[in-house]
Amino acid sequence: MMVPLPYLMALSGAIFAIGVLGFLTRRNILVMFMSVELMLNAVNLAFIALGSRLGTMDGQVIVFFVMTVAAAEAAVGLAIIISIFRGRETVHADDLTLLRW
Amino acid sequence: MSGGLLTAIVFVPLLGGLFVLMQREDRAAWNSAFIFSLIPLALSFYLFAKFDLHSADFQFAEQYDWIPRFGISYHLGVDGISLLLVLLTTILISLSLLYSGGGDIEERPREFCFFMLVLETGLLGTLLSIDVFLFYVFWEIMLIPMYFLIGIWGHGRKVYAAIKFVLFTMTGSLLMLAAIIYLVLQARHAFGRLSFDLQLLYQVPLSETQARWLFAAFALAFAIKVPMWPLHTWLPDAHTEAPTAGSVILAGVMLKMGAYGFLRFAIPLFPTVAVEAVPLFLALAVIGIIYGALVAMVQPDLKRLVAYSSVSHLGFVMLGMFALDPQGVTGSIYQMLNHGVSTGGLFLLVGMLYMRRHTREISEFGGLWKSVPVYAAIFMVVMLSSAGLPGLNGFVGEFLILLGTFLRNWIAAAFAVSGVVLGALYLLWTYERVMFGPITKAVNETIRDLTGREIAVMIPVMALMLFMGLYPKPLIDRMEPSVEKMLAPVHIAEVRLEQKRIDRDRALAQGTAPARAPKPSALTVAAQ
Amino acid sequence: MPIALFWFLAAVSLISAFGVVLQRNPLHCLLALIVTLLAIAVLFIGEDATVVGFLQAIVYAGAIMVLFLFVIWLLNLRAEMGPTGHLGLKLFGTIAVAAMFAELMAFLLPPHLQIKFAGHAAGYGSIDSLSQTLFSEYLVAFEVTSVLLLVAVIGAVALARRSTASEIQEHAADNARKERSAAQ
Amino acid sequence: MTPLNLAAINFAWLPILPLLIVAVAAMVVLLAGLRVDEEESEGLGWLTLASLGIAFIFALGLVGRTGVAFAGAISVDGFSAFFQLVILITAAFVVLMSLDYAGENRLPGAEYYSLLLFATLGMMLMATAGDLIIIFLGLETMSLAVYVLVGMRRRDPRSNEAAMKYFLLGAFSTGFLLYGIALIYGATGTIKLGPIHAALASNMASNHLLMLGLAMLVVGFGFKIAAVPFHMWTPDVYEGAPTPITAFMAVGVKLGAFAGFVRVFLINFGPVSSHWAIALWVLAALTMTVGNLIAIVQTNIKRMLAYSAIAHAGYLLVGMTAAGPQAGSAVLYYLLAYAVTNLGAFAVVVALEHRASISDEISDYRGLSRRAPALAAAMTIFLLSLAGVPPLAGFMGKFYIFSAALSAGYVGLVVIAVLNSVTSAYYYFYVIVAMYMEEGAGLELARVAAKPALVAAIGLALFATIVVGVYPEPYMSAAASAYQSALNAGTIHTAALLP
Amino acid sequence: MVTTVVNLPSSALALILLFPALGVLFNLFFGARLGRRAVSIVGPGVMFLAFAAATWALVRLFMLPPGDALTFTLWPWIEAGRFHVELALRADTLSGVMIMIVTGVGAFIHLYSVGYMAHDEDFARFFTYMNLFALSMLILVLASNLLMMFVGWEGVGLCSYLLIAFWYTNPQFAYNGRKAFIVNRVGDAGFILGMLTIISVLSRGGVWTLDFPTIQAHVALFTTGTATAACLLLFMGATGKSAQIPLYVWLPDAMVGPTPVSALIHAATMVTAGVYMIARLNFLFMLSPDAMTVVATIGALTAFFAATIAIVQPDIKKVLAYSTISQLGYMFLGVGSGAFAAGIFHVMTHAFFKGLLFLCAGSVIHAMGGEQDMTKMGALRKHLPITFWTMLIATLAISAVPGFSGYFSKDLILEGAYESGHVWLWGLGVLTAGITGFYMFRLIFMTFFGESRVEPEKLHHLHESPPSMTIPLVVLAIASAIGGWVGLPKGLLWGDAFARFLSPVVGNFRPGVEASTLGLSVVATGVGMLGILLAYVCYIRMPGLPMIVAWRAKSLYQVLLDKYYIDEFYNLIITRPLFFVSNVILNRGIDRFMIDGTVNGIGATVRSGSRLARRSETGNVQHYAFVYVLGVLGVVAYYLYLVRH
Repeated sequence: MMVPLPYLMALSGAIFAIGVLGFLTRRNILVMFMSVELMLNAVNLAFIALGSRLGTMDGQVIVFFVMTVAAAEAAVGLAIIISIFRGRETVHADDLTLLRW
Repeated sequence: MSGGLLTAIVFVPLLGGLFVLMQREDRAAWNSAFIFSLIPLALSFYLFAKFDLHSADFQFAEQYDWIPRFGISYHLGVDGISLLLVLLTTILISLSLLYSGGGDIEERPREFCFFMLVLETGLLGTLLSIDVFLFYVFWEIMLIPMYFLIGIWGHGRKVYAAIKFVLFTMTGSLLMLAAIIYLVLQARHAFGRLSFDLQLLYQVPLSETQARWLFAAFALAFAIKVPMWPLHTWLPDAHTEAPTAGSVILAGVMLKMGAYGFLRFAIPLFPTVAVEAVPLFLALAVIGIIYGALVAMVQPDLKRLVAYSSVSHLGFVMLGMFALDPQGVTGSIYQMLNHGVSTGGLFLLVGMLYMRRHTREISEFGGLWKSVPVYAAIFMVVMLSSAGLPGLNGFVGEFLILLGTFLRNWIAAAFAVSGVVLGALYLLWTYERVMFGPITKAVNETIRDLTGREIAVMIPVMALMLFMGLYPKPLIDRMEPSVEKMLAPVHIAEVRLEQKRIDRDRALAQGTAPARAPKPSALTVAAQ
Repeated sequence: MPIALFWFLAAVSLISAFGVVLQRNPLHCLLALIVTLLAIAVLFIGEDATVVGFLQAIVYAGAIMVLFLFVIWLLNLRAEMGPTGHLGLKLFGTIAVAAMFAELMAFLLPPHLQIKFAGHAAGYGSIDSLSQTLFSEYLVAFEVTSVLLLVAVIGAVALARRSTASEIQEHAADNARKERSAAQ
Repeated sequence: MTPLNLAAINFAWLPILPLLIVAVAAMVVLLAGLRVDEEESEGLGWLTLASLGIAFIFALGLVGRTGVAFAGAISVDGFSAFFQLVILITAAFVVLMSLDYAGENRLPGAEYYSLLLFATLGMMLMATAGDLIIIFLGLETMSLAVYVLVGMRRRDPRSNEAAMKYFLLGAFSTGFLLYGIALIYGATGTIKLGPIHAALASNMASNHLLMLGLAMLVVGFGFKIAAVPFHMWTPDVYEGAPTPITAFMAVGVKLGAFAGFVRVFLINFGPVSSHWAIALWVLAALTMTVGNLIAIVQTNIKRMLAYSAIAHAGYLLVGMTAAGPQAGSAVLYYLLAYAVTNLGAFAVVVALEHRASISDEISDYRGLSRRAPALAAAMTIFLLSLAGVPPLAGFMGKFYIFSAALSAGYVGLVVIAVLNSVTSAYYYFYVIVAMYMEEGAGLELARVAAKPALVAAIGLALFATIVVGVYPEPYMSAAASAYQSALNAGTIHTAALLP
Repeated sequence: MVTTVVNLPSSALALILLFPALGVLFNLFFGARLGRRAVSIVGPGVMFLAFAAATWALVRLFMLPPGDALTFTLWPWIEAGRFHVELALRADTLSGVMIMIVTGVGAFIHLYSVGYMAHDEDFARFFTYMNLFALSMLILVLASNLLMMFVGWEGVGLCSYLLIAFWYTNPQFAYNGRKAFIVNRVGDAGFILGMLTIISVLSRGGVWTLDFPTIQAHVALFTTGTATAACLLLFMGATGKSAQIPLYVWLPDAMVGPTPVSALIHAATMVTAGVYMIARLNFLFMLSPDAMTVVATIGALTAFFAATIAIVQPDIKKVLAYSTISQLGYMFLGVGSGAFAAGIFHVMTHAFFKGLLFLCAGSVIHAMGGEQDMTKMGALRKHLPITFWTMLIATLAISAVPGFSGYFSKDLILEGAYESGHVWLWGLGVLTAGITGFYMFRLIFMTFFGESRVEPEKLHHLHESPPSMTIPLVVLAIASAIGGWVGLPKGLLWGDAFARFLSPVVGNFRPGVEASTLGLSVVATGVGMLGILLAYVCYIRMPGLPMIVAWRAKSLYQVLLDKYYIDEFYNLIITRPLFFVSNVILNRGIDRFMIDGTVNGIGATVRSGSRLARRSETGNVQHYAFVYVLGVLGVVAYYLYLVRH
């Protein structure tokens, strides 16, 4: 027997929402980035669930790709964060408002 | 196909402009610009001579595909309505170039000439294009050089004036663009193909609401350009701050584009709506006439005064046009020419004064006749022509307009006549304050009279005034057929409306459905 | 997979996810995140996505998260102290997210979703079925990922390279200028 | 354990040849550049330019072919050809702008140019994508490269900050895009565009998933094309990025994003256009209005151009909303016109930037017409084209868009657009005012004449802006046929790939 | 009554116009260069040539059968739609008379000016204007259609403006000139509307022109109502041009111009244009009794009203000015009561004696070195004999002393007034005749009799004017003496010749009431004599009397002296409000504040909105994300809605 699809989707939705919440409320850009990872994982869950219900491999393949992308993003993102920190000695979003208006 | 005469007229100035930009020193720039402006002038005279008096449709037409997928074609042609305006344009451009070379424009003459010539291309293109899209393109093009002329060589709050000018005009014209596209799409519904060709669009069947909205869009764009009260406030600023040549072209030609737009597009495209709108436009025109005159009267600044006088004069133009009657429309076209000549002349004269004294405050002058008799005499002539003295050009137009209006709606005419009085009032008063009386300011004793160049500029102007005042026939003959043709649909519309009214009345009378029987009405007589 | 297990994993992943959001200390956030990832990995396996599940556990929860860990140490980040100046943002952000969550649920909860389950073919989710798809239909995509990773490497290098003090001074001038113009 | 049967796949390399060239070129440049000092990166630039040229030639070869390759992952049609060509041109322009810039600003040449090429690759992928995952991967390739390029001026805190913002929000919205893809996948059972089209056409899609998927995709693409309210990053990033990269974002990224957007929505979601037209209507209205409104008070030209870019995205959305064959070609043509014009404008901005002091303030343009008449004139033309003054490219584009929208019956939207273009005239003309009608010492200019590449870029853009406007027929028909072939291709896919 | 019109082309008419035209061009372009001599020859010369041409034309006219006219078509003028008029000249007996007056009197006045203006620096300019005036006036009277007549009509107005403001350095003069032009314009507005009315009526019958004969031929198209409207509007024009109530105010001020101007324009010719116009359109006016009554009443009232003012004026030219207004009133009374011939007759005689009076006044002023105040004159008759005698003759003529020209014409008018049933108006006319006699002789006595009140330093250079000035005086004196005999009363010798001569054009006077011509004449003359006698008593017998009277009826005297405060009144109800409205309400209120305010307001609103919206870009990524999420909420909500429905 299988877990009903709606359960899985709802779970993914919930995690996705939590990710968004984190992105909005945490001022530490590193944590914001982690929240993004949460969102991605929520999406992955959705892919897997839908894929298995459809009985096609596509979902899993996509998750594979998403992981790669996540890795790449992590590399670049962390590099950016580092270079920011070098220049500004802070990783707080609300301190990084040189560009505005 | 006629060997691309019109194309030459339109694009020679542009080439000239580019050529001028390449000139090394200023003198050469001025001369070459002037010479290049003479070419279209000569060509348009040739056009005038070769024009077929008896044909009402577009002559010297040229047509090439431009954007076939939209049925847009490069389609030029001239008819009685545009012919004379073309002539006016070429003349005024040449004159203002000749004048500006005489020391009015000191800095960046190359660019100045360039923009003037581009402006000429824009104006002529607008007048000569039959394809609506092409028309719109030129219509917008002419905006840009004028914007630069005001903004760079203007005085005072030139930037404000320039921007105001652009925004006012663009608002109208972009809405018009939307309307044009909509109209063309309707045409596609009707004829199954996209086409921006004016003659085709004339036949587009439209529902009442559609026609109303489209007319509104067109009318707005043109009314801003004319400008009709109360959309006129960009004009005084633009005029006042613009350099002399700019004002001359702005008043002399560009304002006519609005009126021309009404004649060529708004009215013939939507005759029924036009007829329905007559009372509104007559009212606005009359208000414009009186309002313009009264406000002009109290202006302390000469240019501003002339600007408001333009509002008044253009009011006459619109009045005659919306008389929708051969006399009125002819008069209104003729009045366009008059206004071009006389107001152009006034601006030139004011400019000459400004060049000498660097002020336009009327209170700065007085008793000038003593020091500059020739100038004063010329000023007198131009002023009288502007005041519509019989025997000079102004009167012919005004009278025809009043006649047409009177036949359409005598009350409007009765009010409009007061414009004649007021016109005389503010012009003579100005003249009195500037020329008469004792010399109050010492500076005014020493200012020098007109130079030969300036006199050379003014002579054609005055010659035109006299000629157009005493022998308008050759000009009017050329417009006549086109005017008739343009009015034909209007008359049909009138008859139809009249018929509808009659039917409605009858229906109301007997409480039955309107009867079909078409019965002749007073307007059917008027129609032929 | 037994439904009870699902509930358990769901609870774990949700709690730990909240942990990511609520923990003050980035390090704790990271740990919570890893927990979430692992829980999800188990869910994958439960959905016959065996390979992917393991990849999730190893690559994702393993490798990538270690990267984060390095950075945290590198920048030796401390916990965020006290209420950050964005209580307003926190409040409204929470409200907005709640609303979004509600909307998502409106879409995703029963009885809206019905996909008739066509039973899994043999070897569904197995390594070779995965690679079959990967190297046939998704060949291009696969190649692209390689490019993607290359880009990431180049980018990381280009950005994270240490820059000399002189270079920093170089830009002091125009930065100052920019400040001025921004001030105006 | 069945052996992997590669013969089953049709290896049609030709369709992706341009892509391969670009990819290879990127690596070559990287390797070649390892030993090159930052000031002498110009050679790499020429190398890049050359490779782009070759790719261009091969891309030309694609024109007229239609079909699918790699089991539908790559769709070969006029559409992709069109976009590949335009994207390659854009990249070339950006390289031309960068030649001197990179050296002056000490940008690491190898990384810079190779990332430029990779980003180009990403865009081209989005244009040629045949399934959602390729679109996604293309988008990511592009984005990652651009994130880095934005932050390239490592010592400039603004550059860093811009990169950071762009990256964070980009990653954030990637989540939404992916979520959308997932839901579409769930709704239609596939991620290949052809079958999706078929599924939607035959209306065998689970409604709820589809709807939410559409919503998420709108959001995801909306972010990349900088549609309000997903636009907030644009001004900051544009301002902070190195100017050639700003141009690259303003034009290239938009091209890529719109390539995907159009391909997915107009073409393959066409059957359900009623489900997204209204949403785009609102987005279009918002985007135009907000973009133009805020642009009015900008004092920094890059920021101003950023807002103007937002506004133009709005006009493009108007075209999307119209949703019809005419709409598609209108959008394509508009993109072309927008590309050449904007590239020109940015080229001028680059030309005026000075290593000693970067003059991005509009006030620095005062009296430019005296100090550099030609430059001022060129800028004027570009601005007029952006403002939509005939007969320049920008105007024709607007005209095309408006007529598409009107023929679809969106009178209200067009009126909004019209009023917006009036507003836009204000700030474009304001720059002209500064250049021509105000006297200002301004800063001493870099000797522009000494930068032939830049001059060439400006000249070409100028030429294109005028030609594309004055004689639009060929370009319009190109756009139209491109779009048409994509439509037909859609059906071909459906035929070819239905299980 | 429709006369069958036979037109004979005659180039003489063209010549009449040609000469003054040449004069204008010459004086304009060469006058200043070639100097006074040339100008003083050309200026009057062209007028005499025109006079000769006119005479020739008149002779030809005599040779034609009655009712025929000479015509000369120049070229088609305005042809638009179906409306068409051409520039054409047409001389019938009526215009015949007028051209003789204009060229004849004009010629001599030009001659006079040579002497009068001899020392003025703008000699050439003066003659340019004068010739231009003659040209316009001739166009006016020779025009073959109403529109062309209007050309002359406005032309003369212009010249009068230019000549009043001739000495432009004096702002007051300039002002008066403008005043004249504007007031005339007001009338002309009416004139234009009148023309339009006529066309619109005719056009109903498919007639689209303003040709006099054509109008006359289709006059049947007019209803009484339309005719009344047209006539009253045209008459409005006449009141302006011919200085009738309510538009007479400009004429007295016009006297600041050089005296020959006053003589030619503001006495002899231009101001009679209105009368001419009405006579010209008599067939139209005859259709509308109401209009006729209005004309007659206005005329009579003006006559009386102006005369009363004239009584007390100290300025010699002012007196003459008001007397002109009053005489014009007579003319309108005449034409208004249907006695068109009488009206024109008075135009002619008036041209003689009033022209002469002004010339004489000019001569006096000339001698007095510009002094115009009669209280500073007296006993001049031995100093200026010729002037005195000629002026006396003129005065006798204007006071309608039997035998002199004025007598016949005024008599005819009063007779017409009475017989057409306007008894009251007749009474008013008679009364006015008395007043006329009084103030005219007051003028004579104060100027030439009594003891001299001239300042001593002026006395020694008192001298008679040069011949160029005196000759015209003599000529005109003869004319005013015997000029009236062409219109002797019925039965006497060639009695009533003038009326018969004009009858083909203006028809014959058809009396409504029978009355004894002699009786009326006696009464009128008697009253006139009474006036003269009274003047004699007041200014010769007991010179103190006027003061006493004036002192007794102080207020009345003041009112008269200040011309009933009409100018002030107009100023109050028209000029001031006009400027107030234009400046405060329209210019500042509507234009600047409302319209421009709205426009700029929109602009400002947009800008401030922009500034506000700009603040949303805080620079904080999370805010951006927040907005982003809001967007997501919106979109998803929309789709939720879509799903639900």
